[in-house]
Amino acid sequence: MDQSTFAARISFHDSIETMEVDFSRFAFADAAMVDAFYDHIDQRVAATGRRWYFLVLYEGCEIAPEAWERFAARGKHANISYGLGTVRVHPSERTRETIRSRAERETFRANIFDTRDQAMFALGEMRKRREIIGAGTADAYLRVQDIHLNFGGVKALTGVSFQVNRGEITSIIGPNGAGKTSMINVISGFYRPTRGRIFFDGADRTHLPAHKVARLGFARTFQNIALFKGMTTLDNIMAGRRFRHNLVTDALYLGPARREELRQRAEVERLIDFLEIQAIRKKPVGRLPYGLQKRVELARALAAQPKVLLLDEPMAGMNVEEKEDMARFVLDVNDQWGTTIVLIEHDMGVVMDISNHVVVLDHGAKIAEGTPAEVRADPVVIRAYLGVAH
Amino acid sequence: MKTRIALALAAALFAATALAQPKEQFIPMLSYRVGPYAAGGTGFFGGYIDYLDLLNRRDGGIGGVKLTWQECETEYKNDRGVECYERLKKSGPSGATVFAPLSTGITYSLIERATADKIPVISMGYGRADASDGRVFPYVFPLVTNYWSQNTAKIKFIGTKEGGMDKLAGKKIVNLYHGSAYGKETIPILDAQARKYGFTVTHIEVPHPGNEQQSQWLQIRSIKPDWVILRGWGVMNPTALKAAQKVGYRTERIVGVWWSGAEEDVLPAGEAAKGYIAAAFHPSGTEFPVVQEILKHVYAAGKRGNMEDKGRIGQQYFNRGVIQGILTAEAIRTAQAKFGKRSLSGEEMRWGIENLKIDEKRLQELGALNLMQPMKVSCFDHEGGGAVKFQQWDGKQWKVISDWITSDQSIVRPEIERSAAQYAAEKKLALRDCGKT
Amino acid sequence: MFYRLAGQFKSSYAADQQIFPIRQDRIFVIGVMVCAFLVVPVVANDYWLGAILIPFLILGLAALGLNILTGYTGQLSLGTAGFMAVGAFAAFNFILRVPGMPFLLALFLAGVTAALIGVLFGLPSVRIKGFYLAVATLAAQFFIEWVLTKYGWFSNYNPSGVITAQAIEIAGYRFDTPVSKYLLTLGIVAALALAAKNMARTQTGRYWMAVRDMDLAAEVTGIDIVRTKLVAFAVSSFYCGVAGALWAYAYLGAVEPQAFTLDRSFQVLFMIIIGGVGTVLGAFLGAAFIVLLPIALNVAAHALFPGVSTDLTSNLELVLFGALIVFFLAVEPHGLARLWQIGKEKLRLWPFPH
Amino acid sequence: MDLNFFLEVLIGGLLAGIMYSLVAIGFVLIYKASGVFNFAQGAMVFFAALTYVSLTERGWPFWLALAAVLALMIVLGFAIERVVLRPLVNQPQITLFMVTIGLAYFLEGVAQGVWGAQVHALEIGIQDKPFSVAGISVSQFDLFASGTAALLVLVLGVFFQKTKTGRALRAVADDHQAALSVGIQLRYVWAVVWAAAGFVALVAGLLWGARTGVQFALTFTALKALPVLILGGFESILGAIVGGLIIGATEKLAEVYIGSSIGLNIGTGIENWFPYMLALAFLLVRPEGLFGEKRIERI
Repeated sequence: MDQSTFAARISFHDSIETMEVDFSRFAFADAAMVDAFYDHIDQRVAATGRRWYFLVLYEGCEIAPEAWERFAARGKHANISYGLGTVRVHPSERTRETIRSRAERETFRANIFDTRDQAMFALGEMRKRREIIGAGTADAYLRVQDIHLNFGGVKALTGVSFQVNRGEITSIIGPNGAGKTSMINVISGFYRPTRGRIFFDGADRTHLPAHKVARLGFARTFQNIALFKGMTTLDNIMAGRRFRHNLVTDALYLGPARREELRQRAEVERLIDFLEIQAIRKKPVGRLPYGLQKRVELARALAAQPKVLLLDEPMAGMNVEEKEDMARFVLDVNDQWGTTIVLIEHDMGVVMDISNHVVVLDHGAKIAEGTPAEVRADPVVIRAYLGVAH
Repeated sequence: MKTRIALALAAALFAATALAQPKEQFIPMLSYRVGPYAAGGTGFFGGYIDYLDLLNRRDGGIGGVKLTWQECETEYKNDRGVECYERLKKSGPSGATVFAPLSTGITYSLIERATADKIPVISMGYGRADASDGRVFPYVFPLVTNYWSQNTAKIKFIGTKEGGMDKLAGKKIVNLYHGSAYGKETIPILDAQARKYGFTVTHIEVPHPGNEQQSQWLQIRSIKPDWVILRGWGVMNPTALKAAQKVGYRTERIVGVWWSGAEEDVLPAGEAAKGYIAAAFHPSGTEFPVVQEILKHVYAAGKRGNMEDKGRIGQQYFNRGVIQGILTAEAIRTAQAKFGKRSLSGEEMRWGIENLKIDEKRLQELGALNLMQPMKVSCFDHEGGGAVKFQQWDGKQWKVISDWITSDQSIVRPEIERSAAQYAAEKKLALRDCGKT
Repeated sequence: MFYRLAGQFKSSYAADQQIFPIRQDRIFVIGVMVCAFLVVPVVANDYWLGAILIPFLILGLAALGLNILTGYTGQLSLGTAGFMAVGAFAAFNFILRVPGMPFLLALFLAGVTAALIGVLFGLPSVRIKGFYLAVATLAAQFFIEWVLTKYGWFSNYNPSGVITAQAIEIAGYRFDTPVSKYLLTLGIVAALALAAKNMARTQTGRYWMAVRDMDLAAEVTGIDIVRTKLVAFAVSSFYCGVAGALWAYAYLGAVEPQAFTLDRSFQVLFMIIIGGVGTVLGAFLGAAFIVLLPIALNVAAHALFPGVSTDLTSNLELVLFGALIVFFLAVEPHGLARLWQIGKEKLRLWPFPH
Repeated sequence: MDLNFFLEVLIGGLLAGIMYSLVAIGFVLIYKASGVFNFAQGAMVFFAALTYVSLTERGWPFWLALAAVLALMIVLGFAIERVVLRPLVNQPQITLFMVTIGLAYFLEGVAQGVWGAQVHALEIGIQDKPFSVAGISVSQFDLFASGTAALLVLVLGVFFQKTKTGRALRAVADDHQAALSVGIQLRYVWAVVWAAAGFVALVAGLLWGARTGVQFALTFTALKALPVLILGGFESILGAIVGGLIIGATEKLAEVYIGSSIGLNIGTGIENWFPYMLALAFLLVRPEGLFGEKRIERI
């Protein structure tokens, strides 16, 4: 096996930032061969001095059992070092399983497709999304890794891992008691996981207290509305904004404090316009109807200009019209500000309509994830939802 | 009814510039009849008012001037006391005559106000001990005996019990005091005497309100003192006696102050109080002619006095109130002799108190011989008496067991002058020259 | 008729963010201030000034302090009187021990001292909530009382442990008449009330209320709950400390630690519950109610029951006081400030409520 | 350190703690069933004891007076439910708390207005005299009080376990909504629980009254119960007992040993705040109290 064999199997498509690696009908007989191939790849990429999307063709590829570990390690290294995202075409059944289980463990997306065309299309989508949210990598923006959460003896979450890409709408679904809200609580720092880690933008933030998580750029709404009931709509949203203020200038309300308050007020008014809640500005939120309260809560969360917005059943208890409004707001937020959204929702219709990615939990464990279409078709998910014993 | 309340409110709340009624002398009563100290308040003000009532009914007032009074409930609280003071100070044709709030705290709060308003305050057996120095406190009169005088008399009493003051050396005394400003007040005087006579004194605090004294009495038992001085207040007193019984300490060796020496302080302790000794500047009992007169003129033939419970007439607080009445009335008489038989102003009353002189003969006339001690107040000395009797509880009533025991002014007076001088310095006051008045 | 919002349009956020956005409210407040500063001193006699208005203002200030903690931030405290005591004794010692200490500075430092102590005793609020916290603040109440009684230094070794307030002197002027003391108190209280109102309507106050209404949501909104609570403890104790110092200097003249017992804490708590939790106005309405009611009862009792013994009338006063509190809370649990607000809303619609 | 003395302090403290528990139990009963922190418990103790002692002084026999006061406390319980609690359903806890302070003023005024301000001795036939066990003297009154407390807890236990009303009480304490849905009359239960607290107040009043005399200061017993409550939790009778024992023992030991060891004069009077500090320190470690249930915060 010489370098030219390898070179022939690698091609760069500059226009779509993609490196195509063709493993099809290639046989890795041992670890040394894996190393040789990947050394070559590393070398080639290093010469380009940039990151690439990977399009990997697996059809008929054979990997000797003793080479597996090596193959996995090198692949991972490549991804981390210069990958923007990977799509995989037609691996064998065994490879497919291996990739899936690893993806599950290490929270990356398997992105397995049956034809090269499908893979190319998905790649296009990935690139488009990245363009929307600007620079950066399509690597996990938020990564939840092997989260366990116990209350006394009760296991609320067991080893859940998934990742959320920047600029995407990710939904967490599952039957009642599946651990969805617990998951959101863990992400927002309100519960500390018993085990596991959470990475955000590449940094480990598992142990930050909730208010610091919020300051990193997380905001959320609650399943049972958690507004500040004694305050007006305006004050609720203002409280959601983070700006410098101090006691003494606030008490005097002169100069800087006054200017800052007015500036913030103007910002908040824009949100109020966006969510169409002008009429209830000065009303105490405790007396508002449910649907409006949900909207105010969204406004308060948005006021912080979050990077990641966590929505816990934003449409629960709403009628169809209200749901449509809310879905529109969620999409608008995602569109206009590129905000990454993690969403818990019961209404499958809504979930399928607006999500890029869906994670399914049941009994505290992840049972499936993928695109809405994939999840919908997954027999495990169907079973969980229909409650058939397995 | 409504209009009546409204009128009363208006009258009380707005300046009470009463119509000129020349033959009346108004005496404000800052009483307290609810709360933890109500037992003392009802007794004291009962006796005070009943004595004034006696003078009105029997003599038609003093020198033809009728005595009038109005009560104002202070609940033994400083701020309520100040409000009552302000409300009543201008009542009556010539304003309030004299205040006697029966509360150290209220007394403190009134000192400056009363001085500015030129109305005397009598704090008989409470209040600021250093106000005995009349040069610094012209309007304040801690008449009869102050805390410090009493305390020296108590050590003298203990000395006689031990067989002479020289026998005190090496003795152990525990000062069990209420955890308040009042309770702490005698600590320096006791320490001074301990140095002088060579006994040791241990101060043990009982936190307010003092309804649990387990640990204090266990400590006392382990110290094994020869005497325990009980400087208690309210519920602390019976609890102390009960606790003494519990650890087996003899009540004959406990000497209380006069705030620990009323019937209310021993009755609740029942059997446990038997043999307990307390200081008093007057005895209990109804045998004194003045008390008999009250019963005859105020209560007899279905008439109603101030006391709800007639059984309490002649008890400590009632008799103390009577003495307060006598002092007030005698001061009015003294002032009337100088200024004429008319409504006196506070300033004139002050002169009356400062020149008050009650000798044995006068006590006989008043029917108060043995009830109170002879007194002579002066500009220099606003205490005027200073002697104490000791009485012992026999399970049913107090029995006087000593004659008047005078205080040790060689210890007390310098302390009073030092303390008063410090007050004068803090307030930048000039000392009054007593030669001139 | 006169209380109409019609025709009042806000053309800027600045206008809308004013302290009293409604014109009539502005006029009313200005009217009250003019009346308090100019008319009252002329009209009222010494009794009203010295025995009613001054304690009313001071207790109103203390109630405002407690309202910041309990009403705005939702932290129940029974240690108010303790913090007042700290203020009183601190002011006394600052003036006594620092030569030439100006009165207002001493007052400010007294507040700061109380604030520090308040933060110290507020620390448990990080973990303890509700009634557990309330009872825990009793530790502050009793501990402070004990320390001030136990250590003679605080009262300059006065044998009775009583501090006698020095004369109030500002820029050579001596505040020794009821009128001057009233005006001084009024000025300080008005300034602090304004500051409280400002804090309450800016981000500081929003954080307080957020912690009160839903502390968990506040935390995930990015509010540092611990800091917010401690700030509330500090500001609240500052107000109580200043109130305590004024209590000694402008009202009683001489105080002992026992002037600041648990009863006083309850009294102030009553003021905010009856006046209205979480409003500046409520603190003062409540103070007026609690200060005036017993006095009015006392005066009325003598007129109502002329033949009845004073023993009984005094107890009747207490019974009535208790009963009125129960009655009042049952009828309007949200306090006088709510009644005031309802009254205003009615007035706004009057005479055509629909 | 003298071991005998130490043991006497310890035992005395434990027994004193029982006296605190007696008052605390009254708080617990009401808080458990209706969520009201009843500050009038001290006033109820005073009211019950003063009424009892005034009746006996007027010649009523012991049992009759006891029965009459008990009946009065039951009437009071029902009256409070009807007049005070019912209009205030669903109000914030703090409002209810203040209402009970108003109630305390009311009861204090009524008690002293009707029976007068005089203090009374109360003899219940047990002298507060010591007897010696292995060189340690123990008060027979304290033992009697502890026995009574045990009996009281037993009676309450039987009442809660065996009677229909008692079971209803427990159901309400566990879950108001659920209790309502199975048809338990919440109001009736509240009235009963206030009456039961009245009964506890009577027992506490008699024991405290025998020691300190029956007087206004009985209302202060409530203050002694507060640290016990923080330590033991507001909702557990067992907690009130154990809390009382711990508070009683540690405050006495602290008063005797800590004061002197930190260089203060002995007898420093730290008893008033020490229990609160102790309870506070404890709460910092375990915010739900000794026997309170740990709450998982949900949102």
